Amino acid sequence: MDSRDKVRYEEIDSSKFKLIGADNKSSEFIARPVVTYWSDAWRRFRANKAAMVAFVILILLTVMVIIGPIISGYSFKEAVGEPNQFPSAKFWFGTDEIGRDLFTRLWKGGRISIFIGIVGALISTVIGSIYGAVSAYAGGKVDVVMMRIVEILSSIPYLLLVIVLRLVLKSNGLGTLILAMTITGWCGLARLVRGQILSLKRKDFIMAADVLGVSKSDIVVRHLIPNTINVILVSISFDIPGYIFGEAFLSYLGLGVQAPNTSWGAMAASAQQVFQFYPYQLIFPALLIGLTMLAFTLLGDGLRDALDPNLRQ
Amino acid sequence: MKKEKVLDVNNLNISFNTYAGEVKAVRGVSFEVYEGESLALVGESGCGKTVTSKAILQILPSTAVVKKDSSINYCGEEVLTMNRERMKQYKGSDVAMIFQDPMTSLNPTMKIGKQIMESILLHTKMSKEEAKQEAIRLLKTVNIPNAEERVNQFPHELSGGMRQRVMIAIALACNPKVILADEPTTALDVTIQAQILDLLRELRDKRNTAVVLVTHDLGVVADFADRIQVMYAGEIMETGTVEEIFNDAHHPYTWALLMSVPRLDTGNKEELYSLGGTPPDLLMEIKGCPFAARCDYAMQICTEAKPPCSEYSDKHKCRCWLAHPKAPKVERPY
Amino acid sequence: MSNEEREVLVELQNLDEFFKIGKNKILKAVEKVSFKIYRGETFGLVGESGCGKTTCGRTIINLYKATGGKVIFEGEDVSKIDKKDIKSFKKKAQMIFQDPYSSLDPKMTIGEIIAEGIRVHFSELSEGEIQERVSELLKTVGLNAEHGARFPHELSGGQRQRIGIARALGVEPSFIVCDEPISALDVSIQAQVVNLLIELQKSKALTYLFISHDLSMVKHISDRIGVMYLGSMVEISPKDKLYDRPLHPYTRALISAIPIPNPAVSSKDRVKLEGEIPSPIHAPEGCKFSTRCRYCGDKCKTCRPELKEVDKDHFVACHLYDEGIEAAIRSMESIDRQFK
Amino acid sequence: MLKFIVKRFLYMVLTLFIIITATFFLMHGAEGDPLSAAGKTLPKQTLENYRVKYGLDKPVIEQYAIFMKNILTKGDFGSSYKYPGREVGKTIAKTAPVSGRVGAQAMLVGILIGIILGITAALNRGKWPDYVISIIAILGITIPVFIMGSLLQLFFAVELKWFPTSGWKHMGFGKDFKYSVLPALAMCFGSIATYARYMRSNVLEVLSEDYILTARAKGVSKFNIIRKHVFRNAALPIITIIGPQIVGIFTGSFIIEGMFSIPGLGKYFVDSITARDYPMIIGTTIFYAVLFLVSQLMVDILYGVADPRIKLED
Amino acid sequence: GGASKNDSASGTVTSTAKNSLVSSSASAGNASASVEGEEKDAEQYINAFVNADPASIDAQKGSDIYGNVIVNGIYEPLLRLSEKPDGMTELIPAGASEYKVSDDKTVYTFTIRDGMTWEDGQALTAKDYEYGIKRAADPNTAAEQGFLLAPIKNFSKVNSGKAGVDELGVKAIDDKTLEITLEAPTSYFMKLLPFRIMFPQRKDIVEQYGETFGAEADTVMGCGPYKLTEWNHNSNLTLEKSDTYWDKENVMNDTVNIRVMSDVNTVMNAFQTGEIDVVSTSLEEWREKFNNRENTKSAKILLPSVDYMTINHKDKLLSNKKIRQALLIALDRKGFNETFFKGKNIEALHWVPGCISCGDVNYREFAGEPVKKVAEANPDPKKLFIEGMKELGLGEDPSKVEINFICVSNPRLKSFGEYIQECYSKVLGINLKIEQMEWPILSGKVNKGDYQLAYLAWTADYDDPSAMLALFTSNAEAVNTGWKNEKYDNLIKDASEASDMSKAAELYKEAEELLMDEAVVIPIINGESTMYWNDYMRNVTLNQFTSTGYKPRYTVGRP
Ligand SMILES: Nc1ncnc2c1ncn2[C@@H]1O[C@H](COP(=O)(O)OP(=O)(O)OP(=O)(O)O)[C@@H](O)[C@H]1O
Ligand SMILES: Nc1ncnc2c1ncn2[C@@H]1O[C@H](COP(=O)(O)OP(=O)(O)OP(=O)(O)O)[C@@H](O)[C@H]1O
Ligand SMILES: [Mg+2]
Ligand SMILES: [Mg+2]
Repeated sequence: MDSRDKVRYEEIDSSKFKLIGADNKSSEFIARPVVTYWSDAWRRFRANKAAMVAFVILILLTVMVIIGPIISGYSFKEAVGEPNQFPSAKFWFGTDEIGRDLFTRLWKGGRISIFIGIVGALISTVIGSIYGAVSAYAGGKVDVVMMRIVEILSSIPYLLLVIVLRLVLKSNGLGTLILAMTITGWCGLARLVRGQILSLKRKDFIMAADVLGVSKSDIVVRHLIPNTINVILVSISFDIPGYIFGEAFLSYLGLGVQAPNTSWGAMAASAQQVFQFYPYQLIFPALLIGLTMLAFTLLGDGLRDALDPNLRQ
Repeated sequence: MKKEKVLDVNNLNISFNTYAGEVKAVRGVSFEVYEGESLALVGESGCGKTVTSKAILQILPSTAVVKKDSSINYCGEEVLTMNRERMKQYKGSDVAMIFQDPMTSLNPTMKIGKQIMESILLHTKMSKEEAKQEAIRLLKTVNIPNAEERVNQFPHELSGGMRQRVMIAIALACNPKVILADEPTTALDVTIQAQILDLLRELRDKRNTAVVLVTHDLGVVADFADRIQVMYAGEIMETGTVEEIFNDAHHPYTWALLMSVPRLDTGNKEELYSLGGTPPDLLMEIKGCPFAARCDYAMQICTEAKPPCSEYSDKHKCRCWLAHPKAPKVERPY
Repeated sequence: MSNEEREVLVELQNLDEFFKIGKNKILKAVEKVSFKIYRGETFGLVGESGCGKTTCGRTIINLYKATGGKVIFEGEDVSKIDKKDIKSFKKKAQMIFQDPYSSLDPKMTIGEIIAEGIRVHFSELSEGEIQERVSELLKTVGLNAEHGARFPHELSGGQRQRIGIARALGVEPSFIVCDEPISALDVSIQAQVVNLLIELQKSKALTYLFISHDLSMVKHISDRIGVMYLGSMVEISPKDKLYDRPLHPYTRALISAIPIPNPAVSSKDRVKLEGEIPSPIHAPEGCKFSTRCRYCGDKCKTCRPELKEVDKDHFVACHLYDEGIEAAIRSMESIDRQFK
Repeated sequence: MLKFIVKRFLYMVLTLFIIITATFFLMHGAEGDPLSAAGKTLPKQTLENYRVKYGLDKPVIEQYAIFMKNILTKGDFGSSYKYPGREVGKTIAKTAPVSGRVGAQAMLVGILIGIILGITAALNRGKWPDYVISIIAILGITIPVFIMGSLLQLFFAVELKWFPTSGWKHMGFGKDFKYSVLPALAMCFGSIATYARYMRSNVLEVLSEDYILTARAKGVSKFNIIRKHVFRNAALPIITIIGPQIVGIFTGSFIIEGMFSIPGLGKYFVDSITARDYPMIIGTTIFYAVLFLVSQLMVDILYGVADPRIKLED
Repeated sequence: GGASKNDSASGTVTSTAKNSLVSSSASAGNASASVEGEEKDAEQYINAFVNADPASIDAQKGSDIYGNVIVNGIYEPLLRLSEKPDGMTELIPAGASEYKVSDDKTVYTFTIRDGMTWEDGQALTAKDYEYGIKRAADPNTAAEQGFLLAPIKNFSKVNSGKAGVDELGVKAIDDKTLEITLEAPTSYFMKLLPFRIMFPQRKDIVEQYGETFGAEADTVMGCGPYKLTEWNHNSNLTLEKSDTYWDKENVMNDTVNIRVMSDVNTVMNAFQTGEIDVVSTSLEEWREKFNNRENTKSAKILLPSVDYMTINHKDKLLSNKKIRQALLIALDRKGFNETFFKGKNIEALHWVPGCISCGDVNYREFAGEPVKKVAEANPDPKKLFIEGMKELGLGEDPSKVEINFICVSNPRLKSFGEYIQECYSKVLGINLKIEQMEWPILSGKVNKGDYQLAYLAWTADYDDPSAMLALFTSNAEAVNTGWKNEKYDNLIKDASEASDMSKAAELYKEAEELLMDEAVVIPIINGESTMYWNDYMRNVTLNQFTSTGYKPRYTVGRP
């Protein structure tokens, strides 16, 4: 206490020294809107620069696959120039092996690729995480049976499975394609999630939820899966390019997009053999696949940061 | 015998950045700790005791901000500006902490023996085998039966109290000069609590270790502490020797605390004294005394200006407007 | 009201709970424990740390499957409750966990954690009503609504513990296992919470199993108290009898070790326990306390004592009382004298 | 533990049986047969002769019975149709170690670099190393192995002449080690990306745990915190991924082995199916399945090792 | 090689091991010829490659082109086909020192060369040849290429198991004399002699190894210029000069290192680093690159293969001749060539590829361009198509027509398909639906007749028009078009039995014109590639029907 303080200390008006007692009401919390988890996460997500960049990339990609095939003015299915032309003012991204405009085809192909990437990743994520979680959480015989099923699905040659699948479904449409892609695609995530949950399920807060009477399915959905969101997000960011390339692989079985339609995976695949000569034919689709993955990776990281309470600031 | 000052905390201000704003968890806390002394930190739950201890050890989470003019001084060295090498030694071997939450503070995938040895190997020149023996010895000193077998168990296989004792063993491992014990005995039964307190007392007396004890158990405080510091809402309200606080407290919050203690002689389930209201929102700037809103003796000045510090003895200080000459005289309610 | 007339809510019959440790080692956390809890009472459970209180509580609530014996809740064996009745059992029986942090889902806000149980059992409530209940509950445990938006790691230890309490109360159960519910709270909040518990008990006829190390608080809140040692029940008694005249040597040590919040009272003349603390893995063959008991006789080392009613409603498991209370006290006093 | 393993072993036998049976019927159900796959359209008589010789004229059920009998009584998986005279068992025994060699090399590099990158990224979350590593991971995924291989060949073999473009000498030890460098490199990029991303994510999670505070309070250095405390707690997903990767080691990569003329097993996996080479399909599937099942068992055991809270349930 | 799936002639994969003939313009052929007085390198080895692992080096059973080059090295056929300085081929004596043909041209008698032995020193006799040929015809062997022996007496009875193998018209009169009797005179029979199914075989060895015979380097026994000393499947093979070979003085090198390289980029990279000596490619981009490469020689090679669309004549729409013709002529082959080969390949306005000879004449030069004739007769393909539609009662709107086109999954073939799709849509206004599938499925569909148009390729097995034209006779059944024509059958039969090659050529020409006029199939493009080799190589044979293999190659000044 320095002397200056002392002066004021002495000077205080004595009227202020009257007992007024506890004022419990004013101590009550002054209502501030209770921020919910999700709005808070959304706020933090927006504050994350990288995630916003990702968001912008995604929006740009979406816009471009919608309007891209129109703005160049070329048809995506007709040869409009010499084959294998390097990018130029006339053909911004060059032309392909039969002289079609790559720019137009890329955006046209992007529609199916982005769709397949996202839908495939979504389906296998939902199935995989729930399957893995249920298996781990139920434990015992259920786990044994469920994991044996995963093992069987993962061990049967995939190619064979798809060949027969196609034969049985008698279709090479989009539905068959997505089914073929996801039929075993979820197994990996199921095993990952199961691994995480095996250790999670012994934690007290799961027991606490159980004691509360929260149903098993709610425990899985509301406690176990959110706590494995980390691996799930990473897995999604791998799944998306995985499915985009996977579609091209399935065209080997006649399951991919049908000519003259195309996809990024198919374009990358057909450019592979000549990439030494026409690198741009490979680079552009690969770049767009990479960009999509980048967007989802950053988005995943951003989401992860946003959903991770420990990082909230 | 003049005791050395080992810790000197000055105007410590710590905030957490949260979405809603700045949670000012610790507001201008100053105190010192002398070697061989036991200082008890008591106070409202959530008043910043743990945060203060963590700040001393420099292990605050990344969302925490230590304000600029804060200072933490260890034996004349400024902790806030220590370099990396010195810091490594400072943690664990100079100052150690017993954490409040023993379950989450132990690595679930490491055998408890290893966790104790880690600290020993880090700060002494012992071999692995010696360290293991030392770990067993430490477990025995904290009264864990079957120490030889327990060293090979994982935290989840121990009961709450055992985990807490493991935490204590870890903190004791390197004979630190200062032990920050954050509620070290809450999960222990009284007999073991007594033994642990004896152990700490012994360290204090024989090795001159300073013990900062955070606890809610005033019985333990009375039994163990030399000095008490009463905190409320991130500020220190009153400090003094045990006798001074128990017998001659001046702050209404201290009074409230002492009154709420259940006694063996209280009647059957009769209502215990308890404070009304809730502590202030730490997000807010608190103008006057933080306790004003819940204080039965609040005056208008209390909500307007921070009370000055009045000294009753060289150790006994209190921040309360009731000490003002113009204030009415009030009787202690018990 | 004599015990015979009161309704038994929970009954433990020779309950065993063993854990497998490493290879072929068995840790007997709870061994042959039997007691009854009557509706509307508070049964205090005290004992050494690690003696199996938590395990006992968790088995009652059916978190652990009993290795042996039975837990009967409202006349039904809890491990055999029908699937469809499980939910109603869980509404009736709740638990406040000992470890406040690890029992809170780190990815959920406090508000959601508390709301979860309400949502399960009061599905008729609207979202707004639930939120209202949540903030009410927060207030009753001395927090404010703002804390509802926080995450567990953003709270102090005591605040976390209060979340656990609020969560259990939210379900409006009729029986709560309180596993050290107030250990991390400051005395003022402790008082607030305990007052709340008592008030609830009075108004809603709640039943508690109150596990705590704070013997003063146990005394304050309980009607009857059980003392455990190394997995076994050593003494059960109405609280006044227990504090006035503890019978078991361990209980005597325990009571005398209660720290008194008065610096003038010296801690020097307490009964100090010495000797080897046995482990629940290799418990002594005879009386489990024999290794640390200053009154230990030959019989104690070989033969495990049974819980016997030696006084009205006062049970103890100790060979000293084989010949009645008076004889036992006399012999103890003579041994005590030797020690001084 | 032993009981657990024995039990799992029994499950394995059952699972394997289902896998074999399913594969058998799937492959017979698939369009095309070994003859239509023969690389050319053949005269009817030739096809007929072929069919009789390999017993393909019999009903599928009968073929299945014969096949199972041969496996169970003689341990005989038969010989390849596409490569007449190559016994399936011997072929796998000969080629798997070669694949194993390259794969192990790739996996070691992949795990090591991946984990280091992942940890680095986590420690620098939101700073440039994090982004750089993300980009590396993305490149690792979006550049097809085939292109990666070609680029490595162009750069290290054609331009710098440090390594041969392709080829394989014995097991590639000693001075022949150089043959395994490029394929292993080309192969490891994908796993680097995978490990790095999973590691990053889990390390971040673990770093916020309370026991890290305890370690910090002990004065444990950052490096040792990572090594002793973070690593094991973050290891679960890595263990999960490593399981199938170990299988991948022995089963090889179709693309890489083709590109680098490596006499590994990878080629047979895809080849046998496109050629409808029935005995080889079954053989490789069994091999794969056994490895996979064993690896899953190992993963389950390792879970318990990495995290003692996970108990083996039997 | 026989007909084959996508990769044999589509131009994506090429190899030295493929049948090829020097085009008339190939003066470069001489560049690799030996020059007198040059100093040979002391160490003589050849670095070669094959595109895929040989399925088997069992001469009779195996059938792939990758194995051909190996078996040619380790066995000694009765006659070998060698390359003349002008690039044409000639038959030279090998296992047989001389041979006689009976007057009715149905009995061939060979005299086995003296002093020939197997690797293990056992004498090589006429019996071994007899055993080898009979083995190929034996249905138990299930030899894929056994059908090439069809001209031999009783072959079809034997091959279908209706007669014992002994009844086949092949007989060793004694150790030195082999007699082969034909069903009827066959003008191209001699050209089959260097082919692997006619190689000699050791009965004891074949029986000793049973199923595994020819599967590994040590489960074969050769009698040729080289011994197979190493075979790492899918990686490499090593041939070493045999010192028991009768003509070992003329084996110019000691070792042939053969790598298995399935990836084009790897092959090209390996060529650039000098790891392999010779490559060939049909991709213009690689050609441009290598044309500027130092110390590299090159020669253009016509491949005896053609890419074509087979038509299912059982299909309602395609059973109409006008529709088929419209499809045949509506295809812009020039544009196709320009787009995919920078105009450097040969548009197939014919069925028989340009490098096939008939007797001493180049058949193609003689026979002209039959597709052009069809085109000239019908100047407007769209009109023709609509006419066809009307005949079928399908209305007049081609845009309502959708034709299914199947091809093997391969990005390049897909591009081909897309080009054709666009072409038909432009010229005819019809929709082509492209469906890609695995080869086994595709070939199954073609066999079953469950298709409309299928993209295939065919490579001639031997150097005669019949290797291409006999495909469509009623009993060939190799490509299931469902088309049968008695006149055509007779033309082919007469041609193969004709004693005069010029007469045969006439008949073949007539047959081919019939084939094209009926638009039985739609030929698209001929195989063609350029071979590059490092200039230290000598005696690189460019003609792929040759069976001299690596024998004459050597190096001068290999770095
Ligand atoms: N990471 C954080 N983010 C935001 N606020 C925090 C954080 N950690 C602690 N707080 C707040 O800081 C205040 C002080 O917390 P601290 O843990 O020091 O309390 P304490 O005195 O130890 O209480 P207790 O006795 O209950 O353990 C509390 O109000 C708490 O809510
Ligand atoms: N999951 C488990 N696995 C193995 N042993 C366990 C497990 N849980 C508890 N134990 C052991 O059981 C015994 C009793 O533990 P419990 O947690 O019930 O004690 P407690 O009476 O609650 O002690 P505290 O007061 O310290 O919390 C201890 O020895 C403990 O080590
Ligand atoms: Mg605290
Ligand atoms: Mg407990």
